Amino acid sequence: MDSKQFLSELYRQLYTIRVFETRCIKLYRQGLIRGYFHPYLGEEAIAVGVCAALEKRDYIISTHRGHGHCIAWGAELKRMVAELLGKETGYCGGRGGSMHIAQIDSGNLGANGIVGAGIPIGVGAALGSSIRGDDQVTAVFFSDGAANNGVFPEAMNLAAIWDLPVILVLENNHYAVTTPIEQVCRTRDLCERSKGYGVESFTLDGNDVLEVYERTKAAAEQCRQGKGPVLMECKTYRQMGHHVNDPGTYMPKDRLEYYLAKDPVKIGRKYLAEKGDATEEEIARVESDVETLLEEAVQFAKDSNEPDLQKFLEEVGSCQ
Amino acid sequence: MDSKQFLSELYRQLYTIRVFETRCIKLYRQGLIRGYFHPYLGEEAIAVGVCAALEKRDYIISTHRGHGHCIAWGAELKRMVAELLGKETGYCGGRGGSMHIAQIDSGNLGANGIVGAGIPIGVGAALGSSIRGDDQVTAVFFSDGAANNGVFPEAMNLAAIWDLPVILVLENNHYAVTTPIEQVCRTRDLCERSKGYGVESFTLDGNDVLEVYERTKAAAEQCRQGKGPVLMECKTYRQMGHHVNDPGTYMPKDRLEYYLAKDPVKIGRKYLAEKGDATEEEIARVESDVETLLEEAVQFAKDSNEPDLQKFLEEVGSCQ
Amino acid sequence: MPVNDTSTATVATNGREIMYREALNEALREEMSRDPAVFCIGVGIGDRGGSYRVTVGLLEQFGRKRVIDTPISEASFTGVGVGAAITGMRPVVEILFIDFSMLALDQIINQAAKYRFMTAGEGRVPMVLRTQGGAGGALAAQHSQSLEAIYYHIPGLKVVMPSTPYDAKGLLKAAIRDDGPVIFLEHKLLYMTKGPVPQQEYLVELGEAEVKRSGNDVTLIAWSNMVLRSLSAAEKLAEEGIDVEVIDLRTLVPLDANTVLESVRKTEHVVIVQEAVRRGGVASDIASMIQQEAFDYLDAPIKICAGKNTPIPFNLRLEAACVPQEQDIIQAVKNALRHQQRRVPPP
Amino acid sequence: MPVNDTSTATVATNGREIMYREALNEALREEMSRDPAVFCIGVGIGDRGGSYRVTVGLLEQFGRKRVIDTPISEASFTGVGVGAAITGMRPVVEILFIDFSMLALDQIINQAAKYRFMTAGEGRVPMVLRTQGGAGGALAAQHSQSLEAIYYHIPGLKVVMPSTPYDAKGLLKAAIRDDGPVIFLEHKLLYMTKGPVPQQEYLVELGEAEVKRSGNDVTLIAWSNMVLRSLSAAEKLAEEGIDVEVIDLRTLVPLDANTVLESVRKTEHVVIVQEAVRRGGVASDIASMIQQEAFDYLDAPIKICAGKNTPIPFNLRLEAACVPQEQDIIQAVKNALRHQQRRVPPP
Ligand SMILES: Cc1ncc(C[n+]2csc(CCOP(=O)(O)OP(=O)(O)O)c2C)c(N)n1
Ligand SMILES: Cc1ncc(C[n+]2csc(CCOP(=O)(O)OP(=O)(O)O)c2C)c(N)n1
Ligand SMILES: [Mg+2]
Ligand SMILES: [Mg+2]
Repeated sequence: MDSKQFLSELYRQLYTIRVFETRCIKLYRQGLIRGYFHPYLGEEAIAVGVCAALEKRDYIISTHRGHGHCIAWGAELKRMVAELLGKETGYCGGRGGSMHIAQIDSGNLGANGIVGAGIPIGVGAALGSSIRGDDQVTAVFFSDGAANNGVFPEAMNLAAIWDLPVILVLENNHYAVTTPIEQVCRTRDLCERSKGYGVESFTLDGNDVLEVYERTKAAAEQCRQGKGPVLMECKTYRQMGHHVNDPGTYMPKDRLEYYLAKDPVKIGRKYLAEKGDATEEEIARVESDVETLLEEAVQFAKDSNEPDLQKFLEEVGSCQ
Repeated sequence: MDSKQFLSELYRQLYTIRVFETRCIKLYRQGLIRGYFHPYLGEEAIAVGVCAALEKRDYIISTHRGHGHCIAWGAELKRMVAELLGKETGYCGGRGGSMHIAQIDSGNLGANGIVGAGIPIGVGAALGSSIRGDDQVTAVFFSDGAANNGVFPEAMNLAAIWDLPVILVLENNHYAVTTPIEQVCRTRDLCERSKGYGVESFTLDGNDVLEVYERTKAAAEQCRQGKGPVLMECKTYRQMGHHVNDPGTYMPKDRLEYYLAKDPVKIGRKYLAEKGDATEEEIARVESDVETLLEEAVQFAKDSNEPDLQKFLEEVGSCQ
Repeated sequence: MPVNDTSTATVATNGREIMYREALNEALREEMSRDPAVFCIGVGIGDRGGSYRVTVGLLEQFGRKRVIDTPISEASFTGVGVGAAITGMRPVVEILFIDFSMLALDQIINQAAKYRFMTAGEGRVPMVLRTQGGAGGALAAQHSQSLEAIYYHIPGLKVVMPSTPYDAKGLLKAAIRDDGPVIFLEHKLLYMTKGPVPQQEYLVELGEAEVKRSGNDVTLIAWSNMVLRSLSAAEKLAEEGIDVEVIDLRTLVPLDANTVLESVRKTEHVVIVQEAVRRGGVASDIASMIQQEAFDYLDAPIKICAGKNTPIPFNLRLEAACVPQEQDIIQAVKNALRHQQRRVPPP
Repeated sequence: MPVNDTSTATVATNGREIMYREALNEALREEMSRDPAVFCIGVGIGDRGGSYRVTVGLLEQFGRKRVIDTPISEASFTGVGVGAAITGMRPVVEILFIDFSMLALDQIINQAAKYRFMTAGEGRVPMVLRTQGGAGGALAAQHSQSLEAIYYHIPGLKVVMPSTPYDAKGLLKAAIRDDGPVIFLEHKLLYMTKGPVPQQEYLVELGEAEVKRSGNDVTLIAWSNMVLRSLSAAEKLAEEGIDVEVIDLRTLVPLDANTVLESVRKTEHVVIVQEAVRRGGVASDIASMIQQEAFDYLDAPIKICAGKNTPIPFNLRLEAACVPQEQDIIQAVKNALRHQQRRVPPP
């Protein structure tokens, strides 16, 4: 893949997540999406950079803030929107919703409503690969809040002692809901927590898609060499509150503006223009293609049927 | 307390635990003690050193290998033996047994059958002190295996962010049942796990009662100054298998001999003789006093009644 | 001296109506003011005032020492509650969703529930674990469970599930004063419901059910949000001439078997309504108790109207189909009464 | 082709008797040999061969990749099992004591049990969680619990509790082949019990109860260790002229309601024996099901003979008093029959 095409692809992904979230937030406000919706706005470069550095045969496991991971991993927008709308055509037939989207056949093992719970599950996927002797890597996404669930160190240790091919992608967006990371952690960098387990770790700029990509590439290489897990702490920031309905007033303005200036989508656009030598027109075409696709997806989802109640009740009735 | 008296007291404790465990193992083999019995032989200096450095108002919390902690904290031998024999006069009226001995009124919050579970409970005791503004320290005993239960890092973090007066006493005896620590941990020292939480930690010779005492004194001082928790990794070794019935054949002979040569009771005796200027006769008196007390305790326990079945059933019946 | 009574009627409310969540907030404020040993701990309870705004304003009033925001470490901060309780405090631990309490069950089941017993009564764990369950609002499988049966089965735990603001306040105050441990289960759909709550202090004792509607034809037993649905079903049934007695258990442990049995002996027909799935639920246990204690009074099998045997789906229509609705309750009552007719010989 | 049958009689055993733990060991060996996706993981299962020696020799035969000793990290290694299962493996996770499984319930209840449902059937968790419960040998409150009711209540989990070496082997093999997740509950007092187990391969299907003794006077329902005690109680009762039918449920989920109801319709009297505490136990649920489905056949209340409502004490005499003993079962059967006599008009 030549650099321009590659950068264009990265940008397409970044832009897709951005407009997907923005559009779906609208659908939420219109009452078409219900339940929980945790936007990934501002963190796009992590999902895109990580997924671009992995192979099709690899696994990812996601979180409650998971739309970006799904899209970067190649999910179809129409089945994504349909799931958020609770439709039969969604990835989980309307059973899962935003917090449980999965695309198992592709290796996306799914989002999770329990903060931190995906970490051991991801390590388990890697254990399976290791037992089978398959050359697969598992990337586990989680954020700073999840790093306080005991399963993070526990599962990291398991990956370490068994030299499992796991990339622990800590998306440090500095908040767990309204709780700032400084309030629940004495150290500056969460990645220091890996040292006591003999696991390599580092921080990186989570808003820079190329940095994320490069570091993931290297980490995946190490994993495939059988050297065990790597913890990457990607520093980032949410561009809005925790949840669609959270105005995020507790986020200091200057911090927010600092990160807005480092907007991952803008950075990706700049890379495409500067490193990829793409013209404004070419970039605009990428963007309009994405927008078209998304509108089709929204239409598809709106037109889709609700899950069939009778069929559902039969399924349930036949279960013990 | 002058040095001789102090060293004599330390030795008395060390020797008490030694003969208590030895004698009770005999009772176990005679079928008088049932259930689980995890001897503390070889680790006596930790309990004795830690407890000697604390104040009466402080708290300790113990483990499944907890007889030594109780004794060093001042438990009455007769109520200890009685509990192991399941008698009405035991500390828990025969309800608890070896794994659940507690002496709450004295500040010993009890042993625990769930490896690691005492750690957050101990942190909670310290939180209570902190809320009340009481000048108390809580010492939490646990071993290397417990350090792999996620509540260890979780609870250590809570103690850290709230600056709680907790001394985490990691009795690294290098085994969890038959699992050698190297098999479940990539690093040499478990105390490194505290670094990622901004918690001070160090290793020390867990067989040297004075070293344990001095380091605990300093740690307690820091705690009382409001600087938060300290993790002390006390290197030690079991002098026999995990459990009374475990021959411990998997323990490499040279390692075992190395530690037998560093026997904590012998070291304590040497301190008393050399630093305390005690004569062989004086030491022998300490020993024979302990032995007498223990025999009385055993007799007391044997003579004690079984818990009253009728009374028990009434208690149970009246509970919802 | 607080009035120690169990029925809404006794304490004059002077028309004051407040929300369930406000009633809980008042209970916490009053108990924290009364007793310096009481403190609150949980995720997002301080600065944020709680996801459902139950703890709003407590931080301002009582400060960070007694209103403690925690990291996402459910197992450990529950254990911290246990340790604080053992040593003389009265913690009110909040776990955001009952689903997340699965992370803390070692501390609840193996530690808190057994401590007093294992120490032959020497130890006490006067802790309240507040959490919240039930389906509603498309929160899907991991945020909608009704898991009271787990706690109900464990000796040493008390389990409280209030349905009204009045009971919520009085029971939470009583729970905080109890020797504990008490599992205090709220329902996400109840927080915004309103009801009369007196200005004057009062307690509702643990272990006392309340007949929320009296009737002669059938005994309907419910708790938490199902009480509201049962009461409105009862009104509909009244229009059809079926006179339903609705018992709100309020406390599942200790269970007020007397109130239940007295009613059953009167009506001879029983429906138990439970949001949780039927298999292994609390309703089954109550049914088994009734058939044992009042076998000769029963004119028909005890009918259980319960949640469907499935995790809760995201889609709202499917979600609604998984939990007893008013119509399901009405149908269950009619079914319970129908059996009798089959046994009566035709004229 | 393994014989797919459910009764000991069908497969010739040629007099071979082995222990329950040996039967489990054979099941693991056979399934691991048959399918490279099967692997075992847990604390002390490899080098040590398991606390109860169920996994002895597996490490030698299958190597460290498939017989994995873990640190004391129950929540995570259970989660690791879930992840491996989702991605095509068939893990057999061992948790030493069911008491410790309280540490792993998020992974079991919120993850494993719901994954298939949440993904609309796309995902599968073919995992077996083996663990062990029950009182015996003065192991006290945190190593003696009977907690099957917790798993029984959760949609998405299957629950198996074999009582004989034959069933243990056949059911474990079936559980490993099942789409799962399956909670496989052994009993510490059963490991050393012996029974006939054929050399030839066989499976025992999940969801089929077995009448272990047929009789006409009363249906006695039990599982796990209580089956053995019930059978010996039945022999004693036979001497007094009371003919007891003993049903071993073997699998609690799916529950074989047909076998139970058929027997109940015949005997019209039911005793359910359960080691767990009564409140909220599985027995209550079965009782509630029977009274619903066979109300008109019952001549007396269903009698539940269950563990006392308390954590298990250390002292052996107290321990024994907390769990149904043969004598308690005999008494329960007599009580169940006595009620009838009260209703029969005197001659
Ligand atoms: C175990 C658990 N505790 C609490 C919650 C409620 N909750 C949902 S999201 C969230 C914050 C998570 O923070 P973080 O892990 O940093 O992820 P982020 O939202 O920043 O992506 C919390 C507390 C939960 N879902 N699971
Ligand atoms: C959560 C839990 N898992 C497993 C066990 C079984 N078990 C009892 S003691 C023990 C070893 C504990 O090792 P360590 O913490 O190092 O303590 P030590 O025995 O060395 O004092 C194990 C695995 C348990 N009691 N609790
Ligand atoms: Mg975050
Ligand atoms: Mg150890």
